[in-house]
Amino acid sequence: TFQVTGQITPEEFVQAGDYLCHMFPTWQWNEQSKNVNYRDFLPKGNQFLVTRKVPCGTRAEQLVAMDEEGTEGDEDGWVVESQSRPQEETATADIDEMLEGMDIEDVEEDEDIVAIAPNDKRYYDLYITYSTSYRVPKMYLVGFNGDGSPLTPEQMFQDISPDYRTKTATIEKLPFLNSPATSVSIHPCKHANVMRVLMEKVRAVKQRERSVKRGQGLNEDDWEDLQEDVDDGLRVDQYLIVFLKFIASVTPGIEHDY
Amino acid sequence: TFQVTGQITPEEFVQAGDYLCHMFPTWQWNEQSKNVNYRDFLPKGNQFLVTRKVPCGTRAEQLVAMDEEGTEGDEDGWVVESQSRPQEETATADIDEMLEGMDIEDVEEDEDIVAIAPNDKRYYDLYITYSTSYRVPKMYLVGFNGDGSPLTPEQMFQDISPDYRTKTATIEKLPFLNSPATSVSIHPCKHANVMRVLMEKVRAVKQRERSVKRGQGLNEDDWEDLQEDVDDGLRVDQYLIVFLKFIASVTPGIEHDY
Amino acid sequence: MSDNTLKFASPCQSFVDTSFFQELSRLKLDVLKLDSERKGLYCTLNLENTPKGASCAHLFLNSQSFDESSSQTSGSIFPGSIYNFNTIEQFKSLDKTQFIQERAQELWISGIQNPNEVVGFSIISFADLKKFKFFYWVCIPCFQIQDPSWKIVLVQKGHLHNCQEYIDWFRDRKDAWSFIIDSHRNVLEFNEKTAIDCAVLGIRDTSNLDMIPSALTKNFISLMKYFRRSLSSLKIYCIRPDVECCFWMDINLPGELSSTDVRIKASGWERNTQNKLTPRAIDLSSLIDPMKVADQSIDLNLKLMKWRIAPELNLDVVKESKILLLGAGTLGCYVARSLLAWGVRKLTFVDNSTVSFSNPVRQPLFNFDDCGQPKAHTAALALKKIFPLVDASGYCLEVPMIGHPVSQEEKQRSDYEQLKELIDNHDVIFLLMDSRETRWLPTVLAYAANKIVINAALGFDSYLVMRHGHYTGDDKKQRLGCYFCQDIVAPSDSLTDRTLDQMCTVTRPGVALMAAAQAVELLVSILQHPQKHSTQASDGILGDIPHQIRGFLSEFKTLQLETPAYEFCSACSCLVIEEFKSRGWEFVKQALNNYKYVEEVCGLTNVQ
Amino acid sequence: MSDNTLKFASPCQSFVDTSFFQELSRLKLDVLKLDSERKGLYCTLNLENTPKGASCAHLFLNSQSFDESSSQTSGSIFPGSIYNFNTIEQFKSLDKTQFIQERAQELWISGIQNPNEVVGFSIISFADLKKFKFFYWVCIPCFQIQDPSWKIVLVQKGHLHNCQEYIDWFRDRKDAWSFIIDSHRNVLEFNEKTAIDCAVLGIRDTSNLDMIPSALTKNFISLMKYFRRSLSSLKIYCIRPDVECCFWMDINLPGELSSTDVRIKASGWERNTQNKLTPRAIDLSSLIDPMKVADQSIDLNLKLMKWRIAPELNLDVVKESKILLLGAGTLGCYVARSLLAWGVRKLTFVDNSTVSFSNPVRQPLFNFDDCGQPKAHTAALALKKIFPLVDASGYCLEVPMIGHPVSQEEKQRSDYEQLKELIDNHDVIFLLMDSRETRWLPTVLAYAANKIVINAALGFDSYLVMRHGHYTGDDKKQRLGCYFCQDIVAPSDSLTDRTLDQMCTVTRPGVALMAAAQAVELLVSILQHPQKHSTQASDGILGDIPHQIRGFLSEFKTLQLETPAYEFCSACSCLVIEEFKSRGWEFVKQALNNYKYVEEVCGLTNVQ
Ligand SMILES: [Zn+2]
Ligand SMILES: [Zn+2]
Repeated sequence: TFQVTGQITPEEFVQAGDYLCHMFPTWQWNEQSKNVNYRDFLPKGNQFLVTRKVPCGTRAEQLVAMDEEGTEGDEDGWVVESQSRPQEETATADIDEMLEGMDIEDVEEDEDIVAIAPNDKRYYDLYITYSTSYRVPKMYLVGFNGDGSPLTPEQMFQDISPDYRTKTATIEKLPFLNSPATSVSIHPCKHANVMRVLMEKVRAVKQRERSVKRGQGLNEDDWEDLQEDVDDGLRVDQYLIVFLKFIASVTPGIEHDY
Repeated sequence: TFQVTGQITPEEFVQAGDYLCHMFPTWQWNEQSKNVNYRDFLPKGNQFLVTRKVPCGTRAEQLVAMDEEGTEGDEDGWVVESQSRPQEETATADIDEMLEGMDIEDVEEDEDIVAIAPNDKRYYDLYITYSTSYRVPKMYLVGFNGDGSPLTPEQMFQDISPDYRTKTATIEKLPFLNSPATSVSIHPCKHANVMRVLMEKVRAVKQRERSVKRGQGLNEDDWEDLQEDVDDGLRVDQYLIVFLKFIASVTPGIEHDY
Repeated sequence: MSDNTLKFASPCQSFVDTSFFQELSRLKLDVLKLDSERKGLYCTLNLENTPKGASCAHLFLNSQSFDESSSQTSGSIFPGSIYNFNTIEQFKSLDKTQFIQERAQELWISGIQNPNEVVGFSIISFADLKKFKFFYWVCIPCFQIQDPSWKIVLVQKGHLHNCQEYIDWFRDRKDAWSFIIDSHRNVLEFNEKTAIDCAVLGIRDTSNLDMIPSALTKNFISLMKYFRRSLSSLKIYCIRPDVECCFWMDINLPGELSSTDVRIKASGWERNTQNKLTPRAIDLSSLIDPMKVADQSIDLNLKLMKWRIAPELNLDVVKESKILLLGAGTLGCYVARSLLAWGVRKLTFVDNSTVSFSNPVRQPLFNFDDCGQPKAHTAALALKKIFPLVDASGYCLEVPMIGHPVSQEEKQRSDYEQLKELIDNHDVIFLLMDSRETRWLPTVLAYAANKIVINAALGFDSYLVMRHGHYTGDDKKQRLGCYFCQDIVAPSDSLTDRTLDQMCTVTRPGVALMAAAQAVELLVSILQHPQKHSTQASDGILGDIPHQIRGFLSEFKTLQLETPAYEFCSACSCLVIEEFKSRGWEFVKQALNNYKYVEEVCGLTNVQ
Repeated sequence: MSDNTLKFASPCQSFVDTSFFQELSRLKLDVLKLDSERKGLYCTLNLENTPKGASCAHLFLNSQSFDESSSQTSGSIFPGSIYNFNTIEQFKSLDKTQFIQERAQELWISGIQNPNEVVGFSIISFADLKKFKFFYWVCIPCFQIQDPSWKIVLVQKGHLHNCQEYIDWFRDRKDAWSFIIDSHRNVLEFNEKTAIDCAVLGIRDTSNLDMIPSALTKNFISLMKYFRRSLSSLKIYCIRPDVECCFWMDINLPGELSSTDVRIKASGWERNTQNKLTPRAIDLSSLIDPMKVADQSIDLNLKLMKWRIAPELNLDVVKESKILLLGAGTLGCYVARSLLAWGVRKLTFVDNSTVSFSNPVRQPLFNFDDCGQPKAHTAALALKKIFPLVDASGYCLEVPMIGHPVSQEEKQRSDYEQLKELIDNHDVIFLLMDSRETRWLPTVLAYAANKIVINAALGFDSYLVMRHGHYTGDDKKQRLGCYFCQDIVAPSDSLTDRTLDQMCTVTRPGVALMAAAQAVELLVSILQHPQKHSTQASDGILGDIPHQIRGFLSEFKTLQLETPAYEFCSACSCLVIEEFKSRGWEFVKQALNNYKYVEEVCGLTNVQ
């Protein structure tokens, strides 16, 4: 019934997770260690999915600013809030002051090291776990600066598209790890709805493709197409792929691996 | 306006207190000491009235039981609750046990001391202070056994007439002393009403007396009677005398000194 | 006076107020600890205040008696000591006769230096600080020299006239207990020197019995005899505050003291009202245990309602109800507080979540420091902090949800069994969870056990409060409906658009207070009715007893609704309850796995 | 390869998550305290997980890095140390060049014993625990023997084929960083002995740049040269997890080491994204300060309302309101809690009583242990325990009452002046006292200052919640009434039969929650309106904005009422307000002494 409700069971979550790891090997299931807070309804090796240090080159505002010229509001009918420019982080001024004079001038010993082009990329560890309350996947993001230091929530929020930022992005500690790294999570209360809408779109697109293909005559994909007809467009193990498409719209700057 | 409202001002309280001490010298104003919690709106020597170790020979239940045969409910229309006999204080059984064998047999050295007839009298220290919330006097009782040890609240409640006991008797620490002796207080929320009713009765009685006297011809009280006519029956300094009549009905066993 | 042996009155009676014991407790705890050495007491005897009927002066002991600096403006100084023992055994085994003998000897020694110091009192005590029980005994040593050849013989006595001078003399000297009138009629302080030329020995008399002196008189006569060993007769003035009561005595003191060996015999332990020599014991727990005082204050506060406004109100039925709260969130916290205010003593929370950072500002049993703690347990602790006598507990358990398949049967079955046991052991069940499907199983369990159920649910600016009907076993009989009676599907999916905002607990903060208050008041109204929740009546002694209350904050409006039970209801129909009763966990398990199963059992499938 | 000097890649990049700093804070606080000695870190480098675009392996540092026993199932062991300094000055003044030299020398010494231990990292740090600011810098010492005659010269390099054997060899040995292939093609662990017969030196390569080895390679080459001082050429295999990326190098190592004096030159401080050698500094207050997390969670919770249901809701106007609560009893406590839930940050209580034993069960900001404490102050403290960032305070002052004569002018005047100042300094005044005459003066003061006033009063099972109208200065203009507008006498005696029960606070517990909730929701509705309390409108974005709400718990019913201002009102008529404005305390004093005076001022005397 996941296509009707937009929800999945824990078993379906595991199934979809396996498929995700198979298709995109940067995604992996958790390692089993004493640092994991195991939840009983999921196998120990399938507590959460993780992909590490996904680069994020551009802030969401910039992307949205560009987008907005073309579009008005997004497909779900949520109005994009007018977004003030993020304030310059004056709070770090005193830190900079304290660090003053601590640079080491370039040293001879370093000269045989290959220099990397300066950049302001960020990196995100992404986690997907299962929300029992909403029966949907839930996404957590842990961000790092290019130099490896953790991002502050304000900084992470810059990478969430503005219409989600004030609405469903929450700061919380990763609940499935004992060592409490702080993350930004996407509150899953809307996921089921969104997933339902997205899955219907995918189905529509596929059907259109199929009918186009049919018009062109049979080809090697036919058997799969027939199968998909039976499933009414989407298999449950593809659920997370669609989910990540949704997340990609929430975090437009993060260079998801597909 | 005290006859209309049943309430008095702090100044009137002092006036009535002076009159009470004058008429019944067992009543005294407080001594000034560092143990008094002074309230600013009363003179330091007129914070509260006190009379000590007023005997109380009979428990209220016994008196009420006798009364009830004659009357039904009291004049204010409050129904007298059916009162179960107070439970024997089984809680003291273990105390008695611990004390067992500690009596000293009568000793020769004591034989020249005059023996006092055994009795089960109790003693009450009575305090009257002024309630700003209700603008009436408020009564506190601190009880002692015949042997000088303090009474428990249950014991003190035995000396409050049953219809007040569950309704307006409260255990509280004497608020006007720094050393917090525990007392039973009579909650003053009904006082103004009761005082109004009582004062009207007094007036009615006096008027009847007066008219009887008038019928009998003039006598030496005439001038005072005339004066009372002007005051419509009662002077404010007599307020506390009437108040104590009211209290006497609340604590029927206490042998008030008038 | 047929008998020429002189009789005496007890020198004074002690009255000890609660503040004395409280101060003793405090000292024992904070200062003395295991020190059972004597501790000074600073008292005065105010003879002028002796009540008319009393036989002797009253010695008041209160918290100030411990304070050397407390200035007593009136009365004569009467010093004392307290010996507070560490165990009741020490208190019991103390040789009381030897003890008073020792105290008397001490007074004797100091009296020889200064006769005003020949009087005083001692208290022995044991304080049971846990139970607020106190054992004590006061003694005022009265003594005379023990000498075989010596005794006091009364010659004659009579009222004293023109004695205001002596009354004034004592009034001006708080520390004086005696004087000498010498042969020149001078009034002098009594001491070894002035004793030499003594016409009269004046004594401050604490007795209130007519013409009977206080036994302390013996202390002074003994001193006089000691100072003047060969003195054989003595005139004594007994001075009391009232001129009318002063009197004089002539006594003979035959015999001469053997110069070296002066021994004292003493009496003075206080007698009880039956004239027995026995210690006092009192239980002050209800007077100075703040918990008991709180208990009584709260009771009183509630009883004021019966005073005039609602005399028929039965407070005990409320106080004695055992109440189970399913959900310790915003509603659970406010409901618990309102129940506490109504005097409820037994409260149990069930919740499986922990306190999050956004909870404390909305959920009035949690503080910032509780974040991360399990809610049920923390809420119970909070109630105890409010009122320590409440019997509150918390269970961290997940209420099994219909339509949420069983993934770990062992755990879910044990959750189910604990929930069933909790419902069986309580009288009233409040359903205060935040999803529809969580309410189904407790509804069924409570119907099967025929418990009172109050259900409350919140919207953004609206709320529903209702009582469930009772179980008759016969769907044809008229009875009130339950939360599910209006639905033609069994509860299962609570995440459609309509309830999404509830799930996020997006509500105006006031809604929870409104719903909680009315849920509790509805319960109290039901409890007042003799038939409790099986009543169909819509009013009782407190007013209406509605079936459902729907409130709309946007219009500041409430509506009363009544809906009868639906014979195919997925939660309260006989078919469901009986199926549960006969199959227990197996039935529940099937329902959790597939809500359609319940629709079949109750017959909804045919109706749909 | 035009240039024959060999280039290297940085050996790895560190990523430090918040849990690392939290654990460091905890250790510093609980364990290390002032100890700035080195502390071991237990890390692995998981080369298989290196992201495609990365130039080198990633070193993850988190709270587990401090735990020797934490089993990392994959990756090769890469040990480290942290030097946490006590002051920022120590951190700054440390000679960084000397520091890495020393670390390199240590690795060199241990590497001679076991070449696998020639690699490792160090962190220097300073933790500002108050401000949650952290300064740190990671170094991974990469070095070679400093000898004037010696250098490394690249001869050639190329892709390595058939190298799965070596990849597997490393995968099976978490602690191995190098191997030797001897002349018989055996793969052996690298050490001083195996170095003698060395055809190839294999190295676990942490670089991810094509054909460029990690700078750690130098550490192993240096060891080899040390073991074999006359070695002049060497074949090296750089082994990475991906077969495609492994490669070989032939290098020359001209020169012979002078036997005695081996010195090391080292580099390895991490560069920032601008390639500068500089420490990292981060402010984690918003990530790991629980207060800030709470702050944000609460904000989020409120903002959810704007998400769909009430997008026009202005939360800031609520949050920024400065609110004065007159009365910290049952109503005051519940109102304060509801305001907190709405995000209000500035709350001030005024009350002159103390917490009594019966209060905590009804007044939700007090616990049993607070009994005897002043209410206003205690309530403010309780709010801070709920949410430490709230700006709550309490004033113990008595609101002067009309008709209660001035007995001590100095005190009452100062109470009046403080009250006036408080009203002037707040935006909203809640009147939550328990008597009628206490409400008069604040009503007048608030009108004079044109503040928003919300008034709530309780009966046994009924309540009144209302907002006062605004002040126009012209009684002819239509405006809403105040609490006193319906009376034709000035407030004075509140102890008639009708209100006696209120005085004893004999109310059904639910009444206070109902009134408090609606009082707060009414305020929020008013605040949403652009004209605030001067609006005559009866609805806004949240629904109705009634003037008065009267609730009756006996019927579970609420009524909305609207009454216009009364031109002779004893509290809000222009005559009264203007008289107060011009005469201040003198006017107030006369009113306190005699309420009839106010009746004359406002003209009621003529109407009566
Ligand atoms: Zn039903
Ligand atoms: Zn008005």
